[in-house]
Amino acid sequence: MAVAEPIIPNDQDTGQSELAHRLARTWRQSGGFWGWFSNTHHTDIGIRFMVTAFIFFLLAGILAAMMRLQLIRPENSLMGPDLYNQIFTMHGSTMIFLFAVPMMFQGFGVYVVPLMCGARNIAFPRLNAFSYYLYVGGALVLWGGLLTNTGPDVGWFAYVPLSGPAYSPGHRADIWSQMITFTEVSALGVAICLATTILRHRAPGMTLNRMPILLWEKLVISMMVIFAMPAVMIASGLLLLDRLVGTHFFNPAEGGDVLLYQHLFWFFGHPEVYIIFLPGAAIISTLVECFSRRRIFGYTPIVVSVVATGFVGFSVWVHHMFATGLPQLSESFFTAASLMIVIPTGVQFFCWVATIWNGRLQLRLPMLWAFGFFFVFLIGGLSGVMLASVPLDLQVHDTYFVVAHFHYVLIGGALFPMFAGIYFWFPKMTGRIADETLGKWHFWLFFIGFNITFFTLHFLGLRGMPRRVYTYSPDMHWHRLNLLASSGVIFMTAGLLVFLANMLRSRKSGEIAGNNPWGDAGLEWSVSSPPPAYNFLHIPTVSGRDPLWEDPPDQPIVVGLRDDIRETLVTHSLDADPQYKEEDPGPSIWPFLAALTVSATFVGSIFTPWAVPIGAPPVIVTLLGWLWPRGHSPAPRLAGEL
Amino acid sequence: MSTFDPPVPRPMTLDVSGLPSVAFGHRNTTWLANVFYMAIEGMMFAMMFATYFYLRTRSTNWPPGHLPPALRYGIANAVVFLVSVIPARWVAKRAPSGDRGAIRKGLLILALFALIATAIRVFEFTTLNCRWTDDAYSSTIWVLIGMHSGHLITELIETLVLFVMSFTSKMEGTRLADAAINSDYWYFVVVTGLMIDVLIYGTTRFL
Amino acid sequence: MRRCIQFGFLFTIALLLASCKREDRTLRQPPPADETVNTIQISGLNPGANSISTPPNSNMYQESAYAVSEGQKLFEQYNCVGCHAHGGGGIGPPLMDRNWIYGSEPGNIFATIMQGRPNGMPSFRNRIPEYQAWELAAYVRSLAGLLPKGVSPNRPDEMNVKPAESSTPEQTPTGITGQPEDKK
Amino acid sequence: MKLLELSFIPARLVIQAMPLNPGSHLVLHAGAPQGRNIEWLYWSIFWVLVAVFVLMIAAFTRAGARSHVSAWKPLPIIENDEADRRAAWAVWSAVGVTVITLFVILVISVVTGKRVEGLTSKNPVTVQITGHQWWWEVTYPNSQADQTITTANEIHIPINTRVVVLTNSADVIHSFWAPSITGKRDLLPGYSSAFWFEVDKAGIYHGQCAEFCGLQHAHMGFSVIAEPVDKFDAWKRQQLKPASDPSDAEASRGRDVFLTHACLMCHTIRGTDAGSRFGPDLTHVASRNMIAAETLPNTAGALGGWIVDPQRIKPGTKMTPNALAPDDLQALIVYLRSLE
Repeated sequence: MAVAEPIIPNDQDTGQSELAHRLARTWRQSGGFWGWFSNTHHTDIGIRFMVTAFIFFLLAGILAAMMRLQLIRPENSLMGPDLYNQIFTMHGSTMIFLFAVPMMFQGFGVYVVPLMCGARNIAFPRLNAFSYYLYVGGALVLWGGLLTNTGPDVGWFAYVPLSGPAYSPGHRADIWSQMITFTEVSALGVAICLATTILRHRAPGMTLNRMPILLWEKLVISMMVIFAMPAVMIASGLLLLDRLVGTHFFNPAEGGDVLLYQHLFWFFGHPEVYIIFLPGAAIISTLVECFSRRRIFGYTPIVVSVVATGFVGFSVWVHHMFATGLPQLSESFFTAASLMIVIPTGVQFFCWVATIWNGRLQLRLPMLWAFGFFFVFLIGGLSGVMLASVPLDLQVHDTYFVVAHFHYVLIGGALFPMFAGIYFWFPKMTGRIADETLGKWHFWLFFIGFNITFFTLHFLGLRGMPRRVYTYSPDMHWHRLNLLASSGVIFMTAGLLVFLANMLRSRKSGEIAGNNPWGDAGLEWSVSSPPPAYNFLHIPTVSGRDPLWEDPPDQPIVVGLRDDIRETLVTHSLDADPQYKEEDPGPSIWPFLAALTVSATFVGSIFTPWAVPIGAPPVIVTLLGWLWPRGHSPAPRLAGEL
Repeated sequence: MSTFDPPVPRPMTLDVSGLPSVAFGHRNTTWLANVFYMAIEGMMFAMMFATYFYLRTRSTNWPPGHLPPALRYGIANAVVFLVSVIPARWVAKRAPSGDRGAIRKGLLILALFALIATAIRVFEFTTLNCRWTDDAYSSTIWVLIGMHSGHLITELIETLVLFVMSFTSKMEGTRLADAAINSDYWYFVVVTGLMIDVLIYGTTRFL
Repeated sequence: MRRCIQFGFLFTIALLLASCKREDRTLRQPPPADETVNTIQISGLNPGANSISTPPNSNMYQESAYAVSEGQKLFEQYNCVGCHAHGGGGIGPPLMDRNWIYGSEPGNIFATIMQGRPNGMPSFRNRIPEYQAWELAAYVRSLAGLLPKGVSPNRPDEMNVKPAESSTPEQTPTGITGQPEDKK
Repeated sequence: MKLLELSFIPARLVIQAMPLNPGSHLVLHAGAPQGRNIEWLYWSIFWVLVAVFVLMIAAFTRAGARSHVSAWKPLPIIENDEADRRAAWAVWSAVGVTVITLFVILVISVVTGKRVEGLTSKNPVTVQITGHQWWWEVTYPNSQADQTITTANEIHIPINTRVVVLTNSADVIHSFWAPSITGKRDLLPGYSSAFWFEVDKAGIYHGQCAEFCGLQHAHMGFSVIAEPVDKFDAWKRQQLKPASDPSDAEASRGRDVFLTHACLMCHTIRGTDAGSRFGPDLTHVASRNMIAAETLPNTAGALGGWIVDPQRIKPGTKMTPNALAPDDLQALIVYLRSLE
């Protein structure tokens, strides 16, 4: 490699130097139609995750609006129970499995994490691309189901026996179960990529102790995904077996058990809440630090809290099952655990207050959304304290009170931070800053509409309205509150339209951002916006938690990586010392083809068990194509290396 | 852009050109990914074990109205699993040397063991003394052993692919590390296989 | 990108075309069509391999997994199992085999249910509405594997007494003569 | 003036939206001791949480207000170790207060839970409730078969007497919930469980299925009718009798209609040939206030509409439509309404 030329730091990378040209050529993604499908760069895949997930958010939002329209008056005849049941199931499943996790965990994680680590690409980029296509496959299966009147109609947690073979004829519940397989394999794939990236591709010097909080949280979430998602795959897998090949796991007449399903599902289901919320908290920590113009207060307590949340999150699942009549001792234990998990979240809140208090708050648009998060999530968290108490939970469980609660938690914990994050990283993704005025309109319309709709639902729950009813009697006096709740939809819709307009407009004609429009500390802001295909001209090194704020001007940069092949640096998990150089496998169409064959096998297995043996050979062939080494001649190994 | 200090040239560098381009053992990223993968699969097995014991509490007799699975093939497979650790360990030890001939031999023996285990597994299915449609107990036994067979076949294919690769010049660098990681995965298959044997052949008799 | 959208569009169209009647759940049944009832009545007692033509509107029961599943529940609830067991037969003839004394077409089975048959099969006319007879007919056909697998019921939440209808192999229906039925 | 009036509208809407009809279907207007305990717990926790909410919002507002700067371009980074030390003290105090608050909530919640679930009695009224898609089978079991009462959807209980409810489900999971009495309990297929309650104010308490159970989950109501002991005993005596014989020709014709049409395929009327247990027991159907799982009032018109076209009212219900001749329908209604 040429070392004669002067070494240019990352923050001066204009893409003009010879090194930049060589790297750009080496790291180029192929163009054209098939090139689009063989792209493996994390920024592209991350944006695709986000855009796709947002499309499904809008679709599920349309379903929500339809439900609010149906409930606008008692005994409304807009739709019957058959359609309504499909719609609320689709709304819940889409929001959780096709929007919240793919957006908050996969989307933001895949885009931001490698940049924050100072890496050239995510670890296992092909697995990452495969995960994206598999997620799209699952989404198409679910929505294809709805379009063909095969939309699941058993609720987003599909309790047996209602979702079992005896009470859900046809393939509706199969579609739901198989969608779970798709999306969970996708999330697990990304979890492996992100955890490996965070542990092994951090810039030299970024010890665990100096890792940005966002990386800590992504690491914890990846671990939670790895340990929680298998439970739901087993739950939905056993359900599929019961439905398709006649096993008896959930058949009480043959020694099966209906509560087993609930245990398996909620063992995943509660950690899932934190898998959705922690990315939001990660974004908020990043924003609070940046817009308070000071280092985050309480780095260690926040990290410890996040790790604690990861652990305690696995010991509270039974609070979704209080109404099944468990022994009192276990009820008390799970009440205590559910209350305990408030503490780490409380610590994070207090640290954010302290950071703002002693900082200099610049209330730019992303920070406005962060304040929206504080308000909304706080209400959701506090009503969650009520739900941890067994007697109260027995009253409001499965009512609109719970619906209100988890919308405050999930919209507060995921959607508000998501908008904050989109406005924050929009300049990095597009090179332009999103319009602040439109953004404020978006915020206030959405915030007001959201509170009108969902605060009202608390009252409906206390007045005894169960969830998942397609209609109600005028004698129950629920109609005025329902009307009020439905009216908030107008504001939310308007807000979202403003957001879409803002995105489309600012992408083309927003203010030019430059490398670091917010003056943030993360490594992702040291490269151009949008980042080049190789991310960093030189892999940086860091000497503190907030690299761009505290690194001295002569902070070393890494040299010696080859620029004729896609070489990346692997560092030590704990102290981030350079360990060896690894080659990025580069773009490939095979992950897409593998996702196609796997999807075909999954879908086919709904209709016949023979799909598995028939589908296996193509899957193996595509996986071989993916993994078989090819391309350039073997890199010359250093003497004595082997 | 910059509202900040004017750019400063950075003369200091960290030269990594001398670092190796392949790592064995826990330093390898694929090794780490394999650990995560085993954690995922291990969780799946753990959930199935939990299912097994949970369903046990819902039944007074165990196995409910069946003979326990016949021991012969189970014990045979347990022995095969235990012995197969030797070639697996050998491949892992020899992989860093880059000695393709030795690796080829090791992988061939490992693949043979996997093949024998798969063949015995086919007979195991015939001596379970139940069908999956009989009751919840039978369903659990079948899914446990079926899940493990899936892993066994995956491992068999992976070993065969590496074996074929070891005839070509592709078997170098990071592929050598893959051969070693393949052995780690085989240990996982062995450990889960033995655990399932204890569940299927042991607890059905003593629980 | 444009081609992606085109692909997506084609995919959607293909899906919509592929959508079948399997998932239909007709909750408010259409009123009984008089003339079809009469046709069936006129044909009367009709043993042998002569199939009675099935009115087209009964296809909605043969093709809907929901209707067949309802038929499965009615089979239990109206105590058909009392004589026919779970298809294996007892006091009444088995329904899982290939022998159909009065024909295997939905119209034949409907007529059998509604009119009754000698040697013990009671008439359910006026006892059950027509649509339930069609649902029962559809379910009875699934017992012999005469319905598509996607429509036939899987295992019920009951004791396991026989393989699920969806895994019953399809058989060629024969009359009492042992000759394959001729279909109209 | 107009503006002022307009500003009242939201307030008026909220007030109108919550007409207080205590004792019917409200978590916060309980008519039973357990419900009142839970209500007390609710308000205790509620006010604690309101205090927390106010404090937190005040903290965020104050923090934002005092540190806010209106500069647009990113400002340089500041550090203030002295201020951070004070903040550390504040944060740890806040964590301490949180822990104490949570502990208090845990204690009052567990204590209330014990009080709510700890009801027992040697001499309770036993009610067996079986969930069906989509109605409730109510049985008062007795060791003597002829002393067992079977009814549907309306649960009569004496006031000031402990009631033990034995739960079961015939198909999918349902959840028994009368918010004005106490919390809900799932009815799980394969599990028989028991829970206790007691009502001390006479009245009709509405309840509803709270676990999604299929197409007609929305129309799966029930009511608990709490009445003084003597009235309850009178009701019990009446229920134990077989159905009264028709008193006039029309009712007699109605009975014939019942016994020659689809009705008897699903329903029981004790004292007649109709004995199927698939639908609700109709022996004393006229003594109930509502029909179709609390969906319709028990009037002649509603009954007729229900018999003729139940799928319009509850699409998917197991009740079949009955195309009866007008005279037959009329007679059937007269007969059913005579079954006091």
